[in-house]
Amino acid sequence: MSRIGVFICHCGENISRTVDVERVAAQVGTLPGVAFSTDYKYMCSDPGQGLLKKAIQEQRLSHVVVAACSPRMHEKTFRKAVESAGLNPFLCEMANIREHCSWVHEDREEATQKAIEIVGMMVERVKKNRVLPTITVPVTKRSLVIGGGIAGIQAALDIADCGHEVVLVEREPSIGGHMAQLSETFPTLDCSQCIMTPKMVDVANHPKIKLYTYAEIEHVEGYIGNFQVTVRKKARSVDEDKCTGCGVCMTKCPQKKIPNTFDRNLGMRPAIYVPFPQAVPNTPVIDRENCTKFKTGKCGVCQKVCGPGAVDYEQEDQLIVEPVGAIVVATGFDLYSIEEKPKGSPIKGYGEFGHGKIPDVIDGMTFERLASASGPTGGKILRPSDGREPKQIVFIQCVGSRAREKGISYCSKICCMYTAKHTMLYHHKVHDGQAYVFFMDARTPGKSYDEFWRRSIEEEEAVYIRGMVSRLYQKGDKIVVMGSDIAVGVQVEIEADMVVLATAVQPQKGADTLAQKLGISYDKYHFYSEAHAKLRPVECATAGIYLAGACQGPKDIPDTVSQASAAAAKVMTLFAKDKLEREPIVAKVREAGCVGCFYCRKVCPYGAVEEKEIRDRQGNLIKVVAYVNPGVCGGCGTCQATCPSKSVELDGYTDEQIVAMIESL
Amino acid sequence: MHHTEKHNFEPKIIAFVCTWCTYAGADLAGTSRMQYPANVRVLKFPCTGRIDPVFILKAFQQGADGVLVSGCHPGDCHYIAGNFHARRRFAAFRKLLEFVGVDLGRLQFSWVSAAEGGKWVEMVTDLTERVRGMGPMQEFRELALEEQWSGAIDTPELREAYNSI
Amino acid sequence: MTNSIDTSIYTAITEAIQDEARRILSERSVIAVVGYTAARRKGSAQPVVITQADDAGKLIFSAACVNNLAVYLTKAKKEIPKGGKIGIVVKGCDLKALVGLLGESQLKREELYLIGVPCAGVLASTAQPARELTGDTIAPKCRECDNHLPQGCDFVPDQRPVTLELAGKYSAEIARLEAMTPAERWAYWKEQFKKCIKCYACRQVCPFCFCEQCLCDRNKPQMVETTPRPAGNTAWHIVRAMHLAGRCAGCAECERVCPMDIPLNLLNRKMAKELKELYDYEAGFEVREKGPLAMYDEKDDQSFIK
Amino acid sequence: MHKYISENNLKALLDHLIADGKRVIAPRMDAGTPLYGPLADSAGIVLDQLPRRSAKETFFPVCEDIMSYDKEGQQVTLRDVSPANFPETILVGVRPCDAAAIPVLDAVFSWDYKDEFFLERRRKTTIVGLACTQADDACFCTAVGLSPADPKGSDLFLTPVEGGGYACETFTDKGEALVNNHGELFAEPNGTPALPLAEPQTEKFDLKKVKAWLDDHFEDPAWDSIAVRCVGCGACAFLCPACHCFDIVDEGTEKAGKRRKSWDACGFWKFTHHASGHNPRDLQPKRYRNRIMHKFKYYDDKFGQTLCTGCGRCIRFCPVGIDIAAIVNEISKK
Repeated sequence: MSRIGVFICHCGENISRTVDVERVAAQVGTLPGVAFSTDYKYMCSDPGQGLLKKAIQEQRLSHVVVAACSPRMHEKTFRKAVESAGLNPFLCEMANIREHCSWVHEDREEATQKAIEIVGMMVERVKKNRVLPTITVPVTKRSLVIGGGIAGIQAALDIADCGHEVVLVEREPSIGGHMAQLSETFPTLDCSQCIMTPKMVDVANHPKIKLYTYAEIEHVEGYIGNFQVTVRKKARSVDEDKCTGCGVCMTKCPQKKIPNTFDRNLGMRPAIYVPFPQAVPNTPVIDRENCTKFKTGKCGVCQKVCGPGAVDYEQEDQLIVEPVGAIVVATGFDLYSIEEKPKGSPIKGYGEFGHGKIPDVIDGMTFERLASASGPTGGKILRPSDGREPKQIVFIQCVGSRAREKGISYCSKICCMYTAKHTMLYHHKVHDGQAYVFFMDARTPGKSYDEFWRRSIEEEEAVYIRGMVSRLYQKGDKIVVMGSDIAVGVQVEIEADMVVLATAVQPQKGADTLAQKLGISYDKYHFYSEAHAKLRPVECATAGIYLAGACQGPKDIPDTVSQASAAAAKVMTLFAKDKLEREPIVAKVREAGCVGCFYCRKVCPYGAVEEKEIRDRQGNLIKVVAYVNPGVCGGCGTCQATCPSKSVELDGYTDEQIVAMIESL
Repeated sequence: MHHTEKHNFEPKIIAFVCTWCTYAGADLAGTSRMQYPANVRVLKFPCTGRIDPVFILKAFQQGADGVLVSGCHPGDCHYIAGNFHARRRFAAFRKLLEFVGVDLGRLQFSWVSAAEGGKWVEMVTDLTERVRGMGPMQEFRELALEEQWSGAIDTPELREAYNSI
Repeated sequence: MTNSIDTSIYTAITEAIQDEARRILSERSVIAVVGYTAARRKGSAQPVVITQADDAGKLIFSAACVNNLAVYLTKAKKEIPKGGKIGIVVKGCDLKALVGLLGESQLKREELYLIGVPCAGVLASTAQPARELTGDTIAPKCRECDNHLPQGCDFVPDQRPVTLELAGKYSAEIARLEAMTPAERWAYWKEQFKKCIKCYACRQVCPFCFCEQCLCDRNKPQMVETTPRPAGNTAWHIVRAMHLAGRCAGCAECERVCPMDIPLNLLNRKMAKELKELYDYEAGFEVREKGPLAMYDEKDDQSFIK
Repeated sequence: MHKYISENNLKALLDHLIADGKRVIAPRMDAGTPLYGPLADSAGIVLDQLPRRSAKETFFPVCEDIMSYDKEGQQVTLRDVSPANFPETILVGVRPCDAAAIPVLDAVFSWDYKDEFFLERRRKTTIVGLACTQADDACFCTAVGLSPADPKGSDLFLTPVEGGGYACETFTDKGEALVNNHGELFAEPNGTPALPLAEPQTEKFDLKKVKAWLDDHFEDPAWDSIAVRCVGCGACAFLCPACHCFDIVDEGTEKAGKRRKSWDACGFWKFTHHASGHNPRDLQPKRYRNRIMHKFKYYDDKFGQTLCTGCGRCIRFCPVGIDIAAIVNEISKK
C-alpha cells in the first residue's frame, strides 16, 4: 500500500484566498493510500521544503503530491527536495491548484471542490508512478565539423583550442569556402584572404584537428554523445602523405584548359590542381573527369614528374568511421544560378536578366574574383567578353531574394552591403567609371554598416536608383538596362558595359540529403532549422547537433563567426561532463508484446526507434522487435499512442498513470 | 468575466492538453487572473502525439460530458511533429465516434499556444456552455450500467445506483 | 430468381491450383501451401495446410472458400510452419490484406508464393455451405469487388470470372446511418453491440489483428472492459475500428464470422471512406511503408480544430 | 400428464405469465439475430429456428456481477450479489439439444462447489421444451444419443402436431404446476399425429470407442492436422449449450467496482496463460484438444456424461469450418 504525503500550499494568499486549503487537506487525507496530508503557507520556501523532507522521513512516505502552483514553476524544486529526502524524484507530482484553480475561479465553494478533485487526480496518478533512474549516456569528447568555410574553421579552432579533438570534413579539395574567394570584406575593406589564410593554416597545423578535405559525410548513426560518422574520402589520386606540394605536376600537366571553378570559370586550371595557391592542404587533386589519363588511359605525365611518387591513379574512395559526441553543421551557402533555371529549384528563372547568356552579366561572386588581387585578372575589373574595362557598371540587388513571385520570399541579408562594397572597389579601380545600383531598399543594420553604405554613395559616387530592372539586353557591345526609378517615377535606361547581379543566397546543394543523414529538420528552402528561433538558435532539435553559419540562413561573416563560436561553446558545454544526464521521460518497448510492425518507427520524430533481434538460448531468431534508444528519444509519446498493442510505453506518462487520472474523475 | 451563477447541470469537462503549449496557455490564463467555469479538469501530456483515442473513450465512459483535446499550433510542436500525427489520428477518430452516435458537440479539438491564455478561456467556456446546453452525456453512462439480459439483476440497490446518476 | 452467379470456372481453377501446388511442393520451392479443402458437409470448405505434393489433390476452390487465408501467415498463428517460403491461395480481397501485411513488416514477399484465384464471388455465410451462389447469397464484399483478378501473384489460373453487376450494400448502409441523428445511430449500434459475446472471432480471423497481446486483453491498466457487457463491447468495437483505420482493406472476415451478425465491416468501410476523403488513401493496392495514420502532411485538414 | 395446447393458447399462456410478473425467456429476434431473451409479450416469439446462442445463458449468464466493492477513505465495503433476487422464469421453446444440456451442466455446478448463481436460477426456472422438425447437415443430436423429440431437461415438452398446436407432456412437478395453473388453456390430447420429426443424417458415434481412443491419445499428430486451422476464437464455446468455462475479473476504478463472472473459452490463448508467462497449451491444437477431451473424456470421467448435445452450432459458425461431428466420427473409427 502506498503511503502518500499530500502538501497543500497556500501560496501566501494566492491559493487560500479562493480555495479552502484546510478542507482540501482534510478531504484528500481520507483518500485510499494517503498517509499524511497537511497545508502550509509557502511550500516552496525553505521551511516549506523542510516540512516536506521531514514528513517523508518521519511518515515513511512512499509518494508525494504537492498541491501548489503550476509544475512548470516548481516541479523541479519539489522533485529536488524529495530527492534530497531519499525518495526518487519521479515519485513526486504537483497538483496545479493556483494557475488552474484559485486564480481562475472566484467562487470559493467551486474552487475548493475543484482543488479537491485536482489533488485527488494527482494522488491516483502518483500511485502509479515508478522509480525512474536518471539516464546517463557516455559522451565521446570528439566532435565533427561539417564544412571547412569560415564557420567550420572557427568552430573547429574553438573546440580544438579547448583541448577536444575535432574531425573537420570539407567537400572541396581545400578548406576556405566562400570567404577564400572574396576580395575585400565590408565594412572595413580588409583583404579577405589576408585574414582567412592564417586561420586555414592554423587548422592544418592544429594537433587536435583531423582534416578530411575532398570528403563527404556518407552515413551517420547514433545519438548525442555517441555518433558514428562514416566519412567518404574521395579518391584524390595524390597521396597526401607523400606529396610535398611542390606543384611540378600542375605545371607539367598537358591538359590546362579546364575552367577554374574557384575563379567562377574566368580562368583556366590543369587537370591536376589545387583550387587556389593558398589552398589547405596544399595537395593537388586529379580532376578525373577532365584528366587525359583517366579519359583515355594515355598521358601519366604527372606521375612521371612527381619526385616523391605521390601520384596514384589507382587510389579509391575510402570510408572512414569516426566516433564523435557532437556535430557542428557548417555547410554554408551557394548563390542562386543566373544561368538556366536549375532543375528542381524552388525559384523561377531570370530570363529578363539574360539567363547568363550575356557574357558581361555576372553575379556578385564573379565580381569578387575580378576584384581579387589573386584573381584571374590580378584584381583588374575587366569584362569577361573582351577584357575591356567597363566604364559604366550596373549592380542589380535582390535578384532572387525577396521575390515571392519567383519563389523565394526571404532577404539574403548580405547583398546590400556587398553591393555597396562592390561599388567602392569598382570606383577604386576604375576611377573614371560610374556605378549604378538598382535596389528595393538598403538594409544596413550592423556596426558601421550604414556608414559604409552611405560612403559608397557620398564618397564613392555610386548612383543608387530605387526600383527594379525589368529587362536588359545586348546592344552592340553594350548592355541596355531598362528599369524604373520609383523615387521620381520615371523609366530609366542605362547603356552599361557590365552588369552585376546580387543573386540570392541559398543553402548548399545537397543540404537536404545531408539533413536526412543527420536526422535534422530544414525549412522549405533547405536551410537547416534551429531548435528555437530565439532561445536555441544554434542547436538543432536533434540533440547533439549544432548549426553554424549560412546553412541555417543567410549571414554575413561576423554573424557567421559568432554563431560558429556559439556552436563551439555548446559543444564544449556538452563535453564538460563525462556523462550526459537526461530526464528519464523516454519510451521503452515491452518486448513480449511487440510484434515488430514498427508503427513506432514510422511516427517517431527523432528516429529513436531501432530494430532489435530477440534470440533464444541457441541463438535462433525468435522475432525482431522495436528498441527505443533512450539517448535519442525526445519523450513525446507519439509511439505509444500509435502502437496497436501498447507495447511501447513512455515513462512518466504511462497508460496506467493516465487511466488512473481519468478514473479518479 | 465569468458569472458564478448556479445552474441545474454542471457538466464534467475533461481536457487533454500538451505540456508545452496548452498547459502553459492555461497557466497564462491563471497568471492573468482570467476567469472561466470551474468544470474543466486538465490532464497534462507531453504532447498531443501521446494522446491515445482510447483516453477520450475512457473519459466519456467515466462520465465526462465533454472532452477537450488541445495542443501546439501546427509547426510549433516541441517534439517536431507530434501534433501533426495527433491531428490525423483525431480527424479519423472523431468520424468514428460520430458514426457510432456520439454527438461531436461534446468533443472539441483546439490549438492553444503558451501565449493564448485568452483562447484557452474561450475554449473552456464555450465547450462548458455548449455541453451545458446539451445536457448530461447519458449514452455512455447508461451503457455502463446496462447488462446482458441474462446477467441483469433487478435489485433495489442497482435501481438506486441507477437513479442516483 | 435468375440472379445465380456462374461459378463453373471454379472447377478449372481447382485443377490449376492442385497442379501448381503439386509442382511447387515437389520442386521444394515452398515448404507448405495454405489453401482450401473440402470438408464433411455438402459444399463445405475449410482452410488446410499441405506440405506434401501428394496432398495437392486435396485442394479445392469453390464459393464456400470464404476464408482470408492471409491470417495464417501472421505471427499470431504460430502453428503454421515458418522459416521457409510458403505458398498461399488468395482471392483478390485476401491479397489486399497481404499487401498491407507486407507494408507492416509482418511478411516478406520473397517468402511467399502467391497463387491468385480469379474469383466471381463467395458466399456471405457458410452456415449452410451448400447454398448456390446468387445475387442474394453472395458476400456483400463481393458485390463491390474491384479485384476479381488478383494482380502481382506468382501464379493465377488462366480463367476469367463472369460477374454480375450488383448494387453495393456498404455505401448505401453507411449513407443510411449517416443520415440519422446521433441518437438514432447510437441506438442502432447499441442494439448491435449488445449482442456481442466477446468471442473475438472478429479479431482472430483478422489479418491485421496480429498483435501478440491485444490491448483489449490487458488489465494493467484495463483500457477496455473485457467482460461481454454492452459498455465493454462498445469500447471494444470502437477501439478495433480505430486500430484498423487506414489498414483494413475490406476482406470482411470479421463480419462474416461474427456469430451475432454484427455488421462490423460497416465500421471499417466507414473509416476507409473517411480516410479516402481526408487523405486520398486506400489500403491494399500497393505495398506502402506508411499508412495514413502513420504519416502527415503539414497541410492536412484541420477544419475541425479551433 | 398429456395435454394439447393450440398455438393461440400457447401465446395466451405466455402473456398470462408475463402479466403475472414472471420472466418469460424465449427465442426472439434481437437486432436481426435469433436469440433467447425476455419477451415483452408473446408476439415476439420465434419458434421456427434454432436460436444462435443456446439456452444455457438463462442459468449461466454471458456476464454477471457476483460482488461489488466501494472504497471510502480507508474503508473498503464489499457487497455480495444475492441470488435470492433472481426472478422466477419460464424458458420456452427450447430445442432438445439445448434442453438436454441443462441437466448435464447441473453436474458441474453442484459438484464440489455449489454454484448458487446457477442453481438458484435453475430452481426458479421452468423449462418448456419443443420437439424439433427441421435439421441440417450440421445437426447431430442423434449421433450423441439424443433425438429431436428427447424431453431430457424439459419440465414440459411440446411436440408440434398436424393441423397446428402442440401435444404437451409434463415430466416434472414444475411442468405439471405450469399446466395446472393455467388449466383453461390446455385441452386433453386429441390423438392428432405429431408432425414428422427432424432426421439428422449424422452417423451415431460410438462414444465408448471415442473415449477409449482419447484415453490413450493425449499426444497424437492428429490434433495438429485437425486444429492447425483453428484461429483461437471462442465462437464454438460461446454458442455451445454445454461449454461452461468462465472467467472472473474485477472491473472498476480505485473507488468502486464489480467482480464479474463471464464466459470463457478454451480456444483463447489467454485461457491457460500463467502469470509467469508460461502457457501449457501454447499452441492452438493443444487448445482444441482440450475442447474435444473435455466433451468426450474428462466430463465423462468425472460425471459419466458427454458434454455435447449435437446442436451443430459450433459447426455452422466456426470461422474456419472445423466440424466436430466429422472429427469425433473419425476418432470413433480409429
